[in-house]
Amino acid sequence: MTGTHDALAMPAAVVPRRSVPGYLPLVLPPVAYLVIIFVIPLALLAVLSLLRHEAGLIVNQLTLENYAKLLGDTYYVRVIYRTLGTSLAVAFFVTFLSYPVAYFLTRTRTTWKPVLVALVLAPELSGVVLRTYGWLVILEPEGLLNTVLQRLGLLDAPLKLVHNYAAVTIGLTHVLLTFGVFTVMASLQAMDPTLELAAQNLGANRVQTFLRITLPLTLPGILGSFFLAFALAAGAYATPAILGGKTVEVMSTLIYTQLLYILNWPLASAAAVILLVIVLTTLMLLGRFGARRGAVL
Amino acid sequence: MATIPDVELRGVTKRFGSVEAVRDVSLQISRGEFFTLLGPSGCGKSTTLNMIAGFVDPTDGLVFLRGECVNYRPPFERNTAMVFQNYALFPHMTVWDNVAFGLRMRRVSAGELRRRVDEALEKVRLAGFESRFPRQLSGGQQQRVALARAIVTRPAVLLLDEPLSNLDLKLREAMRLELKALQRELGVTTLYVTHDQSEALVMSDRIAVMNHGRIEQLGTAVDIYERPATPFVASFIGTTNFLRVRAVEMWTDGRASVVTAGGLALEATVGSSAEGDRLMVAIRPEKIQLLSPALTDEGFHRGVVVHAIYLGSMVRYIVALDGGEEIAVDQVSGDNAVTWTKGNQVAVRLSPQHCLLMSDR
Amino acid sequence: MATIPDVELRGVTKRFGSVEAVRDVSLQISRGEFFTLLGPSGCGKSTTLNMIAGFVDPTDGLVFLRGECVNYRPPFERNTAMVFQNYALFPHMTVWDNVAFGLRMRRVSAGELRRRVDEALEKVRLAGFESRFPRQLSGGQQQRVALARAIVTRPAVLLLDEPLSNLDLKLREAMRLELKALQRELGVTTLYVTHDQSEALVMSDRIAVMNHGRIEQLGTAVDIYERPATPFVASFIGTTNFLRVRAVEMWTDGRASVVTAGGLALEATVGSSAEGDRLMVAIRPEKIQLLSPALTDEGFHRGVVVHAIYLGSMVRYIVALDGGEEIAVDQVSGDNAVTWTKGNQVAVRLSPQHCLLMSDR
Amino acid sequence: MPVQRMIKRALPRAAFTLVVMAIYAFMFLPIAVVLVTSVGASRYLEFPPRALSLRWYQAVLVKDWIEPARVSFNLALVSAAIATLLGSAGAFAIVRHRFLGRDAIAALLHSPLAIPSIVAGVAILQFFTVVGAKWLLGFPALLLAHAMETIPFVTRTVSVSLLGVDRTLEQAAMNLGARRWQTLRHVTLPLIKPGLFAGAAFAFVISFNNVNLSLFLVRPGVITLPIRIMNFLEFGVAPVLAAVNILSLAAVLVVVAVAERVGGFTKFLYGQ
Amino acid sequence: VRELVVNAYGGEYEEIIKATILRPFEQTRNVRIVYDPTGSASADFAKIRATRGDPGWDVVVMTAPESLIGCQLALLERLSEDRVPNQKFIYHEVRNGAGPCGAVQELQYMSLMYNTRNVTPPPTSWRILWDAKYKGRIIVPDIGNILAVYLLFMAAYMNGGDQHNLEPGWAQIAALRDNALAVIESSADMVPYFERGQAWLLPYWDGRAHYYKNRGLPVDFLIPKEGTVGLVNTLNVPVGAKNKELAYEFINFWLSKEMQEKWAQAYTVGTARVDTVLPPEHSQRHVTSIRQLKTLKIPDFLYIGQKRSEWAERWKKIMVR
Ligand SMILES: Nc1ncnc2c1ncn2[C@@H]1O[C@H](COP(=O)(O)OP(=O)(O)OP(=O)(O)O)[C@@H](O)[C@H]1O
Ligand SMILES: Nc1ncnc2c1ncn2[C@@H]1O[C@H](COP(=O)(O)OP(=O)(O)OP(=O)(O)O)[C@@H](O)[C@H]1O
Ligand SMILES: [Mg+2]
Ligand SMILES: [Mg+2]
Repeated sequence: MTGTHDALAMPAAVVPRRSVPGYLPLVLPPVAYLVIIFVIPLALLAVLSLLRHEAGLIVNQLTLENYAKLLGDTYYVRVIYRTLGTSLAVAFFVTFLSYPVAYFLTRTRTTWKPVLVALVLAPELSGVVLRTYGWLVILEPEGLLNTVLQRLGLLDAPLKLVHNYAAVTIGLTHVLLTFGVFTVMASLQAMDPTLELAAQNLGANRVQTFLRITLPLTLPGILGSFFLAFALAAGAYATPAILGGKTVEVMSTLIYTQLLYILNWPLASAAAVILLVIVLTTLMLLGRFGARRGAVL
Repeated sequence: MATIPDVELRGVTKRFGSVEAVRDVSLQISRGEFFTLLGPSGCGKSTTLNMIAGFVDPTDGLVFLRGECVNYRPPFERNTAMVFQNYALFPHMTVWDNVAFGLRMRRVSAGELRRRVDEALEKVRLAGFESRFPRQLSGGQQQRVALARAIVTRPAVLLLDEPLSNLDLKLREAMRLELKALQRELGVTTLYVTHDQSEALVMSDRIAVMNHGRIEQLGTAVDIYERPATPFVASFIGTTNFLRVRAVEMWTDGRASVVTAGGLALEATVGSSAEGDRLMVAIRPEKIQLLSPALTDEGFHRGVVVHAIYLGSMVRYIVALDGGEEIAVDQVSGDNAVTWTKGNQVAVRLSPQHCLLMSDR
Repeated sequence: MATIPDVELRGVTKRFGSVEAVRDVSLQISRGEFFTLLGPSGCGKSTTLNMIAGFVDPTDGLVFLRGECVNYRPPFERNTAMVFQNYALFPHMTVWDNVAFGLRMRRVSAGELRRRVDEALEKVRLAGFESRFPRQLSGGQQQRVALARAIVTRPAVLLLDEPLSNLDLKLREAMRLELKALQRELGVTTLYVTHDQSEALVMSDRIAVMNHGRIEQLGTAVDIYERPATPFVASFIGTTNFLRVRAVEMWTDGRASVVTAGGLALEATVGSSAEGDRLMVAIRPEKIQLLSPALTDEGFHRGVVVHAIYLGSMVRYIVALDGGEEIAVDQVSGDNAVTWTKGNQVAVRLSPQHCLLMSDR
Repeated sequence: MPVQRMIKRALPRAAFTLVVMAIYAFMFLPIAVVLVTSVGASRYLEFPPRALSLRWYQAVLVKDWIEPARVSFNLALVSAAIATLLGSAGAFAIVRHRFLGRDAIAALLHSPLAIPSIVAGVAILQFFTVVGAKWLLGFPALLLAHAMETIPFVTRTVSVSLLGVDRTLEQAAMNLGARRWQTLRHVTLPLIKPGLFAGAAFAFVISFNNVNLSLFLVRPGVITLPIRIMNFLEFGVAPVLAAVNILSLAAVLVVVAVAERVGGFTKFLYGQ
Repeated sequence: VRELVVNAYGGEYEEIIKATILRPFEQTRNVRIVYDPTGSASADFAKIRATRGDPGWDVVVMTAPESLIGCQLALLERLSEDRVPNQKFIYHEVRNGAGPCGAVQELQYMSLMYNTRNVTPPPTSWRILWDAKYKGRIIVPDIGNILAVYLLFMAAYMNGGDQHNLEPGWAQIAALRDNALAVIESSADMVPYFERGQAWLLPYWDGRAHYYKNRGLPVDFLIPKEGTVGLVNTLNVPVGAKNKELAYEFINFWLSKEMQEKWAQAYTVGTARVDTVLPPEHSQRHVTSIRQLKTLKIPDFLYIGQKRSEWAERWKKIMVR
């Protein structure tokens, strides 16, 4: 055929080019906003992490000793591990408990649905101090739970459920459920339910259908919920401080104490930088995991 | 007693709110039978399949599989395999994994799994596409994956909802052969929904023609085509000329003498539904002989060609008969693409054997 | 200079990674033309439409609409309307809102909007379904909503990707008439993808037959059907008997004397691609006359019926010729459903005019 | 027999419903405690209370509580709106486009989540001081900071929803003449409503509850409800705070209920 | 009308300070006071630091450690006697402790607060905190709270050390941890454990302890036989304050005899002004006289500021499991 030659011969062929890449108008506003309101302020503070703190004062002398301490001293390394461990546990429990609720809310036809959806907001709306106070009342050695279990003869000695990492995990899981449920719901909503029928038709029972079809297809929601819960748990202060007491230390409580009470700002900002790196690394790993399974995070 | 039917519906009805999708449908399909549901868009074919597969609970009536009532049985306990009208491929799995899914659920050994999946993909001409995802396939390729996914499990009952609608003729023919082979070799009972009538006529042991959720006629391909029970069936399958009847006289040998609204005097065969006072005569275009007027004798009627339509292997002539009625006549295109043209005088022969008298419901 | 074509592709190629979906396609479609893309599953038809609509950017080549190069032009500046192979109905809108969408985008006044939407729904026989959501419709009903949604906008170019695949024959015929009317009344240029060959042959002004992303032949329905350029086209459209050629002698009048592999001596017409040393003769089953052996003269070849297939209005006979070659012959079913049966001696006539000599690419 | 089977099929569903109800119970356990303590009569928190009274609810309905609540509500509303806009734009960019630095931008969009808000609060206050923008303190600064803090939530949830949208629907819309924003408004946005709502709701509650950012950005006279609560906490948890919490919880539930009544809120969000 | 921005106590104390100090000041002068209860002393200091001494207030209440560092960093104005004449009535020991930038408006000490129902007879020694009998009934302040530093001091004193020789004290901390119900940072978070009856013993400020006692909690507080450490609260003027003259006037007003007497009673704390006269039921429980002051150990706040970070790390390594 002569198509290509004609194309060269025809003078009228003005080929429009794509002008601005489509993503620029989308990327610029939030990025500019965050750079101004977040990145620059944080960078100004993070500079302190490179300065020496001596005798209660900041000395104008560049050093990596704050990082060396946080990443070298076994105590601080343990704090980092604890933070990771608790946050991962919370992220897991949040996602695990959110899923049934989200599934139920997506599929139910009950007229109570609006109420049930609204109620999911409740833990988050009930204010951190009072909510945590509520947990103390329930969990402490002479609290509701232990009392009930002991009355029922299920326990001899009270369970230690406060002022440890378990308490922090319970408290954070509770408050972050809201995030889990709505994030998973966003994913479930987008899934075509006939795919579940197709799987059952091919012999998959309910469990198999769930594991092989529903779960992978809602992976973005699961990963989203996991990530939000992880990041929020890693950054939460009040719940670990109150439910954990001060025999529990995680990055956020460390940062808070150093920043406000001990006044060691260099150490606090170094810890903040490390926390940032941890959370963003998690985001990246989850993204990789999702991408390998066809769900871009 | 007769053998137990493989699939049976007894008085099955399905209502969606105020919409009655399926009304009081009863049918029995024997093991290994190739059974086709035919009917206009929205008449309830898919809904019927869905009830057999267990995706939709009947509002009323019973569904039996292999003699057992399966109402409220979950889909995975029914051993049916369905090709969905919209495919319902798993978007997160490759072609290979989609097809392997049913076998994995059946815990088929790895070696056999591989062999059977490869074979199924071969059958639907998709070898080489194993690692693509559904979104990377053309419409017809997706449809073939859906087909492979269903047949690979060798189910007791195959439910096919327009499984070939997006395939070209050649592939469609090849797929039909595969389906027939499956039926023959494994004795799979097949419920087939198609809009391709010639497909239905060629493939089916029996056909149910549905309309507005009801079965209008149930019979073999020849029954349906040659002896349609109602004007709906006659007109829905193939093309049929209807001539309104003005006067009729029935004879005991199953024939009747008829005068049409246009004044044509005909002999006709009395059909099964020839009751009531509004009757008509149905005759298919290809059953009508078209000749030059020179050849006429008393069995012929005269007319004028008003339209000639080229249909590839056929030509359809619209002929205005002397009484004013217009009828369609099909002729093989033969040596010349078109034998007659508009305005030609012709003679038609409406043989009594093909003129079917039925009531105009 | 000729008038500017309404749609033009110049050397358009599309690659998805290593998959070449469309290769160097060039075509010109004039205003008001009904142009059909025909081809096997996966040959690149949908991809071609997508490039014209602007959903997919060509890897190479130029797309013109009304004389203007539209590469990188967004879809909403192209004034095309597409019926998607998978419908792509808006799940959150009712039928009415789906159909009204395009008009709303065009800021059509409320009164006209209502009138035109109602009219479009009427046309696709969906009056009364206005307030349903797509998920509450049958497959065919959904497809008709997609059709209504496209035609209601009266676009300059209509892109139809198997728009009738899930409709029954009667509806399909009705929809075809609507589409033709649209073409006639509004001069809409239509690009049509279908797997229904008779549909393509009846409807199209011109047809492009695609294979593996390339256009194999581009011409009118009669061109394509009666004078296929390649064996692929001949076999893809309709059914064709191919007889391998052992010896050939070409004459200046466009005829050739041929001896087939089975030893048959034939006269044939030399086709446009009769080059190279691997040649064959193509002849369509319905162009072959089948007669009782008593009637033979020298233009006839003898054979035995090995198979008779009932196709509704036709019967296909597979005849084994004396030289051992098997050919298919189609006959109108006529008075008797089947005239010959397996084992019958018959004579066939292969007239030179329908025997097409082409190279076996 | 089908009846038996109906029951058999209903059982797993009932069990599932039970599990869900148990999780709800878990969600409400501590809130129930707060509710009970809020109606205690004594001046300090008692559980269980020895005498009941609604005095703390009366104590809340005064200007000192209502004014901060109003500030918080406005703040949460506007900052959620800003975050929703910016966060969604970001989500569209990272889900719909492939470009150099996309991963870095995705990380940036999520990073406010990764910093304890006390650090962000101090950092922003310091930044405003350095660049001489201290006049922003009070509502404007709170707004800017809260929106920053909540962008990641919107980005995350909108991404999740967006991943589930069939792109041919958008193509269909554009093909029918819808320009990009029309496609967005009429097709994409309705389809991602669950994600948008989730993100906006998160942004709202995060802002509404925020203490540690606000602590550094409030101005005397313009304080938020959580700051007012925090100030109260200087001398322990008073029962009036329980009443404050129960009332703000109730207020949001009432808003949702009204939206449900008037606009069919859940149906609007989650379809049938 | 002149305006003065004052940052001080929140919650129920907002009313007390308004009635006792602010309104009288406003009424006697043509002044409007903008009151900001936001933030604890530590948060206030962080704000001053982040804004380079211009947090938007003219006067702010903090404790001596913050006042000292603020002074070192030149974030706070010096409050000499010519700026605040009433400074000369403040005990010198106390003024020295608070440094040149803080005007001491009240004097507190770490008392031992106990549950009167469960701890009988009343405790006499700090050692009760290590007593196995009360295992799981003790609240220990965390190192972020200066109470923890004081407790460490007391542990050192009781075991032969002092402020600058804390090793004997450090040796006791692990045992303290094992006896504790909880280790809490914020003073406000400690009391709920008393309210719920979970905790019975707590080292706590006398002012706050008295407040809860008055609120009806079954608690009382005392100074054990080993004595205790005093806390100095200060009024400060950030360098960036807009109305410094008025701020000095206000501070001077607060340090006046009349106001000091009123304030000490209203807030149930002691005073560092030499010439105040208070009713005996008040003066018995709070530090109001030179005699009482002498029994208090006034800490070297400068030294605390220098060592706090190091101590915190050591403390944490013991406390955190
Ligand atoms: N995203 C993709 N990635 C890889 N290959 C693709 C992709 N989309 C289409 N293809 C391939 O391109 C070829 C042409 O696809 P196209 O959809 O145009 O076919 P088609 O002619 O419309 O077929 P059908 O009749 O089956 O719908 C097919 O082989 C298909 O597998
Ligand atoms: N969920 C639903 N709600 C309301 N009506 C429905 C629903 N599903 C199907 N219908 C209606 O029930 C009737 C039968 O639908 P069904 O899908 O069985 O038709 P079909 O015979 O498969 O048609 P097609 O050939 O077009 O696919 C249709 O009129 C359809 O509109
Ligand atoms: Mg259907
Ligand atoms: Mg296609």
